[in-house]
Amino acid sequence: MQTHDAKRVEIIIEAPMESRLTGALVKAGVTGFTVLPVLGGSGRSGQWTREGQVGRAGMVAVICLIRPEKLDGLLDAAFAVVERHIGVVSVTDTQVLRAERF
Amino acid sequence: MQTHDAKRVEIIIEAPMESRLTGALVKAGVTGFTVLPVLGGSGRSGQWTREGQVGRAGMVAVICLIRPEKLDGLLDAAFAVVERHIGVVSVTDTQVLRAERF
Amino acid sequence: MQTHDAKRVEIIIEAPMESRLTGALVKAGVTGFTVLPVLGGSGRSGQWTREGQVGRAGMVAVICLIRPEKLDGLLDAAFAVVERHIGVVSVTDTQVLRAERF
Amino acid sequence: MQDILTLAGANLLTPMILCFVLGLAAALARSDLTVPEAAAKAMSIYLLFAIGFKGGVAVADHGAGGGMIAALLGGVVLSFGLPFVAFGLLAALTRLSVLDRAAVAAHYGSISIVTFVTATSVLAGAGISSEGYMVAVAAAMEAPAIISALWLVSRSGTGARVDAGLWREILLNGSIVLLVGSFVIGLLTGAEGMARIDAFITAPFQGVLCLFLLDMGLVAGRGLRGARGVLGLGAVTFGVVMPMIGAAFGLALGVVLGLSAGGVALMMTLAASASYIAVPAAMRVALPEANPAVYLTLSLGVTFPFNLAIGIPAYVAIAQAMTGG
Amino acid sequence: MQDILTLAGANLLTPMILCFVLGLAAALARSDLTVPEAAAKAMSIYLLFAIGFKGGVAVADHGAGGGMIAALLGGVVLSFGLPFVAFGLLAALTRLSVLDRAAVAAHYGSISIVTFVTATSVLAGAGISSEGYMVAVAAAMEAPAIISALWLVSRSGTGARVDAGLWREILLNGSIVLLVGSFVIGLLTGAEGMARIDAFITAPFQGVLCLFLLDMGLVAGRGLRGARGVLGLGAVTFGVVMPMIGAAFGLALGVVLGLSAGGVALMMTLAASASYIAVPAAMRVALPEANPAVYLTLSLGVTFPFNLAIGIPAYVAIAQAMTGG
Amino acid sequence: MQDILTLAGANLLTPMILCFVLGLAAALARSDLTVPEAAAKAMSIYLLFAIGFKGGVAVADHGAGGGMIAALLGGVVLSFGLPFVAFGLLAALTRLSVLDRAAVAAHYGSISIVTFVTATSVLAGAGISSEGYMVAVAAAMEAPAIISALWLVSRSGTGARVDAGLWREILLNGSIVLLVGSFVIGLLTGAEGMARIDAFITAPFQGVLCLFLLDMGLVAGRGLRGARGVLGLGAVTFGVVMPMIGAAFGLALGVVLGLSAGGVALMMTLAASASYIAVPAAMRVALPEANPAVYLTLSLGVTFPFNLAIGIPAYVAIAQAMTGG
Ligand SMILES: Nc1ncnc2c1ncn2[C@@H]1O[C@H](COP(=O)(O)O)[C@@H](O)[C@H]1O
Ligand SMILES: Nc1ncnc2c1ncn2[C@@H]1O[C@H](COP(=O)(O)O)[C@@H](O)[C@H]1O
Ligand SMILES: Nc1ncnc2c1ncn2[C@@H]1O[C@H](COP(=O)(O)O)[C@@H](O)[C@H]1O
Ligand code: NA
Ligand code: NA
Ligand code: NA
Repeated sequence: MQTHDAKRVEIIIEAPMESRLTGALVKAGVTGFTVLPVLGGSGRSGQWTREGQVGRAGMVAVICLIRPEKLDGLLDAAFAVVERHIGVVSVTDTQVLRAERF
Repeated sequence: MQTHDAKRVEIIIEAPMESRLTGALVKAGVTGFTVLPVLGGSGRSGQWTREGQVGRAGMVAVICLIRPEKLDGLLDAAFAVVERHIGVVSVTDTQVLRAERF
Repeated sequence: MQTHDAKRVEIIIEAPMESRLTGALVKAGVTGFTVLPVLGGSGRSGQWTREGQVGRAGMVAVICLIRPEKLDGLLDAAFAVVERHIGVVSVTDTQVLRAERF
Repeated sequence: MQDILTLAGANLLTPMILCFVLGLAAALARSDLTVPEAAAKAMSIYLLFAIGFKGGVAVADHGAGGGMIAALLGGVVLSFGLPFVAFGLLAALTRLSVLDRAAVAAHYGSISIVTFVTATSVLAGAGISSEGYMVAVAAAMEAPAIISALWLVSRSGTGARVDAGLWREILLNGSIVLLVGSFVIGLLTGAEGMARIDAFITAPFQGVLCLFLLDMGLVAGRGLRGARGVLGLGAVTFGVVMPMIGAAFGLALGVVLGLSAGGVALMMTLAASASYIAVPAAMRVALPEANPAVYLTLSLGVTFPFNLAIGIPAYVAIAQAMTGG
Repeated sequence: MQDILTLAGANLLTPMILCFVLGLAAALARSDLTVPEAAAKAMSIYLLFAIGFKGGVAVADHGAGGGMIAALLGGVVLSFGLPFVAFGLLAALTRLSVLDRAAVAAHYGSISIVTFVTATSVLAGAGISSEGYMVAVAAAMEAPAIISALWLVSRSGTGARVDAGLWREILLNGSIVLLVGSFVIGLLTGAEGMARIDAFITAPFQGVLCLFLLDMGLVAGRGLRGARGVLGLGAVTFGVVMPMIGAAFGLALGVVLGLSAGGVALMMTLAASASYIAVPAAMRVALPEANPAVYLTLSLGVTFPFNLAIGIPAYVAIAQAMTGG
Repeated sequence: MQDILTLAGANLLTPMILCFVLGLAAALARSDLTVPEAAAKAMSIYLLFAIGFKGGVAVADHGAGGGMIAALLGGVVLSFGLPFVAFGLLAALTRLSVLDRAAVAAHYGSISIVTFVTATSVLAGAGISSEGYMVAVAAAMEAPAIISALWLVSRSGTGARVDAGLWREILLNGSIVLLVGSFVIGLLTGAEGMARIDAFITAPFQGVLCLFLLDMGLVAGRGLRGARGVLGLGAVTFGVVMPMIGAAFGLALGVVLGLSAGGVALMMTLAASASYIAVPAAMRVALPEANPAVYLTLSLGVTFPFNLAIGIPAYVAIAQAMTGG
């Protein structure tokens, strides 16, 4: 099956920042992304879990599949949002089906 | 630690299609997969969120780790299901422990 | 944007083993990880779903981004925990922003 | 007319309607108020179980009186037939594609159980009784419209995707199984069963309905925000006119069947309401190319609030006038 | 005997049992009816809290009467002992490995709190009172069986994985903590505390139990579907015979302890029931090589419905006959 | 004094407080007892809705008596002002950075709705009535403190991140919208609306509050375990002294406004309580560099239990003494 080069960007970010991040992505022309829930985790700021939380506590994982040439725009947009915040950003080489969708 | 080449296929698909996709995978001999919940997302068909939804709304992410030689069979089976549907498929090179499990 | 080589380790493991796995990771000096919920899946031990379950049933996905040189320590620690258990471990090459965080 | 307006006014000021309005307003104002998915599903399970069980107990107490089979058949025929009306009306009013028209038609032939539940609680508030088996009629009316819609599509040459699995999913979908199942449980355990769980399914019912309608308002509001521009004037007109047409059919059927005032009002409500849970899922499988924004926005964003605020009180008043009840 | 059958018949037609049957049927028919995980967990928290609190209040009101310590000790001894019986019986009836037999034995020595809760609600329905501290006995019987099972495994040379963390997890597992905690809260706040939250924990109790059993039926049915062929005739026989043996031990203990009719019935129920929450999690950690499909299917798919439909009414009738209560 | 201690003793032995203690103990002992996120959110929606609705109905029944506007204004002024007191006190007692001090100050100027809810249920238990519009005052006091805190930060030259979106989020955050919305719904539907949903929002209220406080205890306990060493003696002292200072301001305001004994107690409670839902989310956006472990542990781990166990009964007793009520 025909596949095409793409990048998979995974951004783990605080839940209160989610709408700002996706807003910045849309502004940068990235309209395709998927948000996964996160149960808990650990980092330099300690360990946490979502269980029993009431507010917009915790983090979410935002996954974007994009064409390689759009990567820099995405990272710039994302970085402006996550810069001062906890969380991580990773970029992986991948292949996608149906390239016309990206 | 000894690792082995494998492919990580990630299929983000509408929840009502989940059982059809996993059924097709099983038929194609792919019996190992994991289904992750998805909170929301955005694509050509607009933005959505799972919050407050009652029906089988929304999407799920299905992750399959497989031996490279089985990739084509999997993609053919998956593509037959997702073809007319919204959602995305990506394939990433990866390494797995305990190759005998795949 | 400046990115740095890293490894993305994804461990899908039974929920009752989660705290043992993260404990082992912390002991091995891996303090950054994220735990994602898993809805269901299928493997050599059959198909399962989280729906309607009451106990600590089911599995979780633990994701660690680490510097390449720390990979072996992590895998040894993780393997000691998952060894006798069902579940899968995969390792993918990736790039991260803000390398100082890892 | 005066009566209808008074009833509508009274209806508008119930906590239920106001909760829906609150949810709608919060979503349109982009508040971050949300109801967790699991809580919304749990409330819908509670409402379906309670309404089904109560219906079963009512039949066990008063008997179905022979009218149940006829009402079931009538409801099924209505659900089969209404999509054709809707399909034609959409052709007249909108420029939607055949696929989109068929998908929308399936929703309007089927029913919205929450609209039904709200109508029962309006009836209860007004002290009007109704046939317990109307719950079974509601369940029977969920699926037939889907068949009509798929037939409309296949006739036009576009391929719908219907496999054996889909039929099972439609006929055994969660809300039908729960509604019918709890109806049967109510039927089998009768007043004795009711005595055991009355405090759970009766007293808190309207309160749970309030919070559920709050969530429906939130979901509808988010849908409307996201779907700006999806619906033209013609489609919106359809979303208001079609429930009236459906209600007229329901009225005729109810009167022919000789239902009580409450029963006629419920039959009108069923015919007037549009599915937003079972049918959308079936359409995603069978007609993936149809645009969900169109049918969801129409059903949940236009017709549901119309029925809630204006439709139900009108149906109740008309049913009373027509049956002398 | 006649009495038992009548009681069983009456029991079978309660909303609780029928909800379980509905869930089972829906899952076996592959309906997409599901209860969200969070809702199921919330209901189990509610049931544990309510049953624990009520038990504590009952002890606060009537006093433990000196029998509590003896009953706790008796229950612990039973939970330690029953796994040996189960282990032997499994060797006679099945070809399961030592590991699997030990894992199953741990489940049958431990208890199922939902079976216990259902029994209390059957007793309440029949107007039979019981010792409030039986809740504490239930909590005390959760863990000891695990120790016996691990000892059985270690004796056979296969290594079980038991670390300090596991003991803490077993002894402080959520259901024990909640049960004991709410029992103590009920004990401390007594009738006054009860007056404050009565409307929450008493009136809706049976209704919540219905929905919870619906979910249990769904989970059990999915398990049975997935485990076709896992259990042979011998294992299924075990799943029916073992609860009877357990109940006999429970009967003997209850009579020796001089419990009331209700107390004896609950002791029989505890001994007859098999864990499906706490012990499975412990087994996944300690005996990962044991096959969960075997112990979960036996416990939830065979013994739980047996106790629900046949066991509990029989235990109640026998307990009444033996105590003259 | 004797009275306060008696009241405190009685208060400590309510199911609510004991549930919080149970949760705290379970988390500190590292039990795996947890309440699902969705269940916790559903309970908070229920509590907010019920408390808001009841407040609205009370105003509809008895009228606001002209005092509502003054109380709202007074509450807003207090919420604006308290952060300055807190900021100064933190400077005196701790070595926290300006950012951390400002973030903590925002929490203490704002309010904790669960503390408020618990106070209303203590008042209800003691048969003391209060102004229904205090719910609206609570909503009005959520946000102003954030503005003061951000001003304190901007004055010190460190940049806070405040965009238009943040203001919308703060003013339209879920709990404010639900509280104000249900207050208005109660106001509009009055006694008639209450009659419809009374059984849902009144009878089970205290029971739900128990389970919610159990969850709060679990979350607080996990926070305390994770934050060992984060708070020095000075910070802990602040967490106990600041609510007393706040309560004193609340007392003065309540007396000046001429509130009833119950109203004064609630105003004291509001002023004494510290936010742990709305403000933390706002701080993560506006002041991401401030340490959440500091403000969450102080608010939820120190001040919340202090108010629950000691504060509220004291505020009630003092309010009664000062108003002669
Ligand atoms: N190395 C990592 N791998 C995966 N997730 C991480 C990593 N570091 C941090 N995270 C996630 O990001 C959150 C905040 O991290 P930190 O900023 O280091 O406190 C953590 O709680 C994790 O959920
Ligand atoms: N480029 C992308 N990266 C990640 N997820 C995507 C992407 N495009 C679409 N999706 C997901 O697939 C869903 C449907 O996409 P679409 O078919 O483009 O409307 C979206 O709501 C997202 O959850
Ligand atoms: N090849 C695979 N790809 C993705 N997930 C898998 C795979 N194999 C197993 N899993 C996950 O691990 C669980 C246990 O697998 P197993 O040990 O094969 O029964 C499954 O239920 C899946 O959630
Ligand atoms: Na209809
Ligand atoms: Na047992
Ligand atoms: Na305050």
